Amino acid sequence: MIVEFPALNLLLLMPAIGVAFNLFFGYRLGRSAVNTVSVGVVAIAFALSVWATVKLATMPPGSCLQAQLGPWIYAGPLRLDVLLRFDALAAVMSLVVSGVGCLIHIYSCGYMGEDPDFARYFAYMNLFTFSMLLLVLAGNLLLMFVGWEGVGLCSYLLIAFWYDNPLFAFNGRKAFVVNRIGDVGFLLGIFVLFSAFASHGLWTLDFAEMRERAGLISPAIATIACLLLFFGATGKSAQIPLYVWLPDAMVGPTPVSALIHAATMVTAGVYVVARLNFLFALSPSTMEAVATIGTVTAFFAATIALAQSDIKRVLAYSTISQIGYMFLGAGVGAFGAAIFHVVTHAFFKALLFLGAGSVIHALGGEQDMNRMGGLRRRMPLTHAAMLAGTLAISAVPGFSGFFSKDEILQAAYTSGHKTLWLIAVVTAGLTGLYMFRLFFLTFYGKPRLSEERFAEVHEPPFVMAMPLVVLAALSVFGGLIGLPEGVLWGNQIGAFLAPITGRVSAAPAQAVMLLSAITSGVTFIGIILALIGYVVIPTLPERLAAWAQGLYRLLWSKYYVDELYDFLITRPVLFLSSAILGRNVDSLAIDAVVDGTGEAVQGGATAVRRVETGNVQHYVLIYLGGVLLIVGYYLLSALRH
Amino acid sequence: MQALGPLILSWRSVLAPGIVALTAVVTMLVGSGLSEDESESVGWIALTGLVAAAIASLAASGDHIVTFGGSLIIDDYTAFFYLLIPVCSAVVVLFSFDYVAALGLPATEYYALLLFATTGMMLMAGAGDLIVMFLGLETMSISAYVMAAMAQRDPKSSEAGLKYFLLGAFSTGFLLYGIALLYGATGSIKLEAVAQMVRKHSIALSPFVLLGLGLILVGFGFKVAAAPFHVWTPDAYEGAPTSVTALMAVGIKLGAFAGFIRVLLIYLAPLHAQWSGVLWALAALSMTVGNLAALAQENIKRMLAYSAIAHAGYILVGMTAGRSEVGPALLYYLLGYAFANLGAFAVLVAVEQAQQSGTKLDDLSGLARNHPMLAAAMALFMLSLMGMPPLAGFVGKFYIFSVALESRYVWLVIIATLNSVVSAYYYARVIVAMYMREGAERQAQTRQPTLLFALAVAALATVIIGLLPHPYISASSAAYASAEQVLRPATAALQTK
Amino acid sequence: MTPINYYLGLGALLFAIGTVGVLIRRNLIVVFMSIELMLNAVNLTFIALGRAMGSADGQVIVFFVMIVAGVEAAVGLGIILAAFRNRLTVNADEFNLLRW
Amino acid sequence: MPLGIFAFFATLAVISALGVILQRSPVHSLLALIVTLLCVAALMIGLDALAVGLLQAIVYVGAIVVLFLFVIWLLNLERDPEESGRLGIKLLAAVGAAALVGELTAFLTRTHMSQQTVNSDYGSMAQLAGLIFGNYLIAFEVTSLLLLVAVVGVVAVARRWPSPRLANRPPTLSAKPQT
Repeated sequence: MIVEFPALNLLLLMPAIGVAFNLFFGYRLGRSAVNTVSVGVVAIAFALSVWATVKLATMPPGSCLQAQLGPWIYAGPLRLDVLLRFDALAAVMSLVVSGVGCLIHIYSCGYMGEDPDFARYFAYMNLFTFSMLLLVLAGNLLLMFVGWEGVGLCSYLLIAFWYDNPLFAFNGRKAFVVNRIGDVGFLLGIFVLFSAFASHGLWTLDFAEMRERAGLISPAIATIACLLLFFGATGKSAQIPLYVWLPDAMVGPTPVSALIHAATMVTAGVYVVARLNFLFALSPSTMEAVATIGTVTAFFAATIALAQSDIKRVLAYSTISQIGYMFLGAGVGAFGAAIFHVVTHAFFKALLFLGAGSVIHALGGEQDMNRMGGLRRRMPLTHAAMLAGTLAISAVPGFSGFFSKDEILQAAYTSGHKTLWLIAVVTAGLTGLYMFRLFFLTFYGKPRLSEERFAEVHEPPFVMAMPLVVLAALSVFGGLIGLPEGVLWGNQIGAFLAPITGRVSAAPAQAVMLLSAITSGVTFIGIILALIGYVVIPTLPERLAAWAQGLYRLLWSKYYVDELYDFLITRPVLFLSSAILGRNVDSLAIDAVVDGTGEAVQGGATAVRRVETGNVQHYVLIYLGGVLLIVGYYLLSALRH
Repeated sequence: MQALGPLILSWRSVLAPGIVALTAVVTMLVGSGLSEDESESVGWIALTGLVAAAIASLAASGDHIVTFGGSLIIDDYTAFFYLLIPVCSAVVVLFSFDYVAALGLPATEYYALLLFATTGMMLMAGAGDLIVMFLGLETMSISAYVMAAMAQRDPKSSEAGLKYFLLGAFSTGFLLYGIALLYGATGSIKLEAVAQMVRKHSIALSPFVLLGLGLILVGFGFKVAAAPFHVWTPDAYEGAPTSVTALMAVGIKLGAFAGFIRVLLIYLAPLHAQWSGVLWALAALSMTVGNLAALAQENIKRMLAYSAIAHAGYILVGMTAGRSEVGPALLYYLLGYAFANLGAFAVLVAVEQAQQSGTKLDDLSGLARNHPMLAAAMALFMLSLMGMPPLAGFVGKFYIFSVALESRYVWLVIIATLNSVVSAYYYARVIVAMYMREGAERQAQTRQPTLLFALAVAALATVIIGLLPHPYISASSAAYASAEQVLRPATAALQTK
Repeated sequence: MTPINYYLGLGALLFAIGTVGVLIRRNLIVVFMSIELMLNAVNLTFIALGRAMGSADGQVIVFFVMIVAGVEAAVGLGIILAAFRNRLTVNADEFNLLRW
Repeated sequence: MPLGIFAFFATLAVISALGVILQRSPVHSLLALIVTLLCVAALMIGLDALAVGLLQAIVYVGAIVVLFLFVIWLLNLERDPEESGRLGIKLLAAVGAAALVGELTAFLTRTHMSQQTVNSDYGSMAQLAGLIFGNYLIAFEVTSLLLLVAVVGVVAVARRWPSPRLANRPPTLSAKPQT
């Protein structure tokens, strides 16, 4: 059932109004007006999303709301409309984007309270929300691409927001360039799909119509198109090989990291795959590729996260890792589970970033965890919120991340991807390890700050604390929308999404229990290791040192634990990465490839440029060369007849 | 052979260009009676004339009618360009007012030549035979040579004019040679007669036709700045006064492409197999050379010159496809390209005056602080040229590439897509400079109503053509379809056989 | 009677000589003369082709081309004059302010 | 035109054309150009294009060449800038020209044009006038525009205008040419 719902236009346009307001009147009307309008428009968008979702929920499964703003590109047989469609998938995503987005906007009012460029900041943030909503609501692939590009542009603008620092501007550009590389794939994928469907008389690129007629597409074409689109998705979602920009993107203001580089934008790739699941289903090999790349990325990023000392970089790698899980889910056909993980991830990752932002804010911009420690006493609220987030991301049973991640792992196992499942389980352990390492290093142990600075540490103001509390609640309880089948109300979100994403057959109840138990067990091992290494032992050394200095030094020294980690995990990873990918864990060879491509392009540019010697007769010579080639070409073709 | 029908004399076909030419004469007469300081006001006469011509362009619309013994054509295609070209020139006039005075250019001559150049462009669009097309091309080019060299005290300006002129005159030789050979092969220079002869297979592959076709491709390739005939472009664009550069980047491109598309895609369509290969190479080379070289530029005018080369490449991608579906796409693309470029140059003119500075990338540093509106407009134009959705540049590119892909030019489309990705980098540099770099505090604020109006026109057009492309695509389709009518009787005749 | 092809060949030869002149001479005025030579070669070609077909159109075109050549000469020499005023030279090699 | 006369004028045209591009002094080049133009005019007349041939002699030699001469004198360019050190471009030019001639002749020899017989009024002023004011009316009108462009253009570019607000440097014509 399709119902016209013009309010969707309003939902989309609210953030656009915010952009216009901020750009044209922002600096003139002052900070409070900007704050009110920017938050207000996103809040209204959220309210409209809720309304639409409620309306959608009362309709029979598989229905959708839609709103048509008008024809867009009508040319010859080409029929592209500005069509917004609000189905279950779009509903979930737009709730997340506007809801989490709204909280982050609120938080930003506090975080950017001192920044002179507040209007520009909020204009970008609203523009980002607009682009993301457009991406989510778009009824055809090309309109989605509009949002897709807009999101990339905003991320570029926001990463480089504090452009006074040349490194920041450079990183912004890096994100932009890497995203554009991905876009080549995406755009070519659109073209392939377009020409494939056009040859069957479908000139609209409309999702619903493509879905209906997906059977017309040959598997080979579907594979090419899906691989190209997936390549684009790896760019936006920071997967191997295009993940390098995300850790560097952390130089932007922290709420930006939360909104763009954690909660919403990076999930765009997952959303595209889920949206086009009917195409990916046609190409099993692409599905395998998606699952494999997702899993490998998840593991790889987790190992890297272990060795980071910058709090935001740890979170960045954890994002990459978690999105790897989502792609694993999508790759094994559990699109619903992947989207579910998008939702819970948005909750806890936004929470973690905002919590980290509070810490950074309190410490006057300090991001190195080696200079934190003991903050629990000064920031109890942030500490509690971060604990909720850490438990959620580590997938401790009962917390939101547990349900979504578990569903993905179950699907991986039952669909027969046992190796991928195993890697993913190990990664779950690593997740517990590195997240609690972050948590303990930040909030426990002795303060490694100077006394005066430690004394100045304070809880964030209300506008920043409130979103933390809300997100913490969501991180704890958000998983309840997707309980395993048979438990209480079961998997509500899965059922809601099923008409769009399909469902995977559930495993038998005992297997479910067993698999969950294994995953949870591994997670707990990771957490306990972190506990031992960063909390328990620092109290032990003094007693142990008195009792047996050698043993202390040999076994229980924290230094040795770090060494152990280093030896067991970081070193092999370092070795692996240097052997396979490059010299350094952080930037790897991909960096070199990206930079290398850039240098090659620059070299080509210089070469092409040198043709212009300024001497008019050299120009004549080039011209004549062109003439000779063309005339020669025609001479050859004349001789042939 | 001589008479292709009764000699139809029609005021409808000459009304719009006639008004422009007449305005040029009026401009000269009025200007000669004014003192140096007063003469700037002749710009208003020029503006009036251009607007009148744009309105009069309606007269040229209608079914395909050949007038003046085949010299001019009345159809919607002609009307499309009779409307678009004066509008673009009018925008140039709007941002020229203070600039002409600031550079000390002789105002009367400046506007008269601008109007003459406009007449030439319009004639290229409406021409029905090769000689009128050639004369139109010369009228517009010679005016442009002079305008490029007009800033007498600036050695760069006269150098730009000189190089442009020398290469242009050199190129004229090749174009003319091509016309001569085509004339020798087909016995006529009327496009319709040429097309009829070319449809006969025996003539189509005669050496004269092939050589003539090759040299005509060279000649037009030069005017549209397609690589490897592009070498003059960066120098001429950089050295010429900025308002003249705008005219060169927009008006001359429009005129040249109007003629090129009509000749090649409509009248020489039967030779598609012969010219598509060459166009393929020109397109690929233009895109690559243009985009690569633009990466390394510090001067924005020069960068825009390379960008113009790259855009010529994108249009050539569409022309390579050569199908009738691509015609509207090309016209639509030109529309979006024209306004985005006009706007960009208008911003440069404003910056040059407001800051008494040049057009280096550094001169735009911190523009967002000093002139937020200028910076926002410039960002918009750069994004459109970059092909950022949903602006006009994106829709046009998508439209052209999708038709080219439909015609199975897969590799060309891949090259084009890669290129448009590379291009993002240098357009973004402009935005970076404006928004993310600190510039010197510059207080001087320009409040030229005409310039701001020109900017507003360009910005609105860029946004509207992109956001609501539908009416513009319909207009392009109608224009192209009416130009294509010439082919219909022939195909009908073939079918009855 | 001389075959028309001879005229065409002569035209091609003159055209090529003009091209060489454009390439090798430094003096801009001589470069420009070479361009005039090229145009004249094309004119000869037009006349010859028109004669071959017995069509007078070629001659009319030549008439127009001559006007164009004259206009180009006037404007071109004016531009060379302006360039000379700025740089005090007509040496093609020295006009390289604009490059790269 | 008999072959012998054609050969005479053709040879003279080629030799003088080479003279245009090979002589040091621009004045000598110009004199050689006059010879070439007159030869071409003669060849045109031989092709029954009497009116155009005469126009060629009058317009080119009478007007255009004089313009050249005037500018050469005005700029005091009796001596050409030193020609040296451009062996590379000369070689390339020679190769390019040879290739151009080769390609063009390869093309042109592949078609054999047969001459049609023509009426006695072929190429007469009357016939041309009929065409110019008939089918070519628009083209003729455009040439009048072109002449206007020439007038305005030359004035714009060659006349010296007062100093602009954004002045660069004040060059003067009276300064001695650099040596």
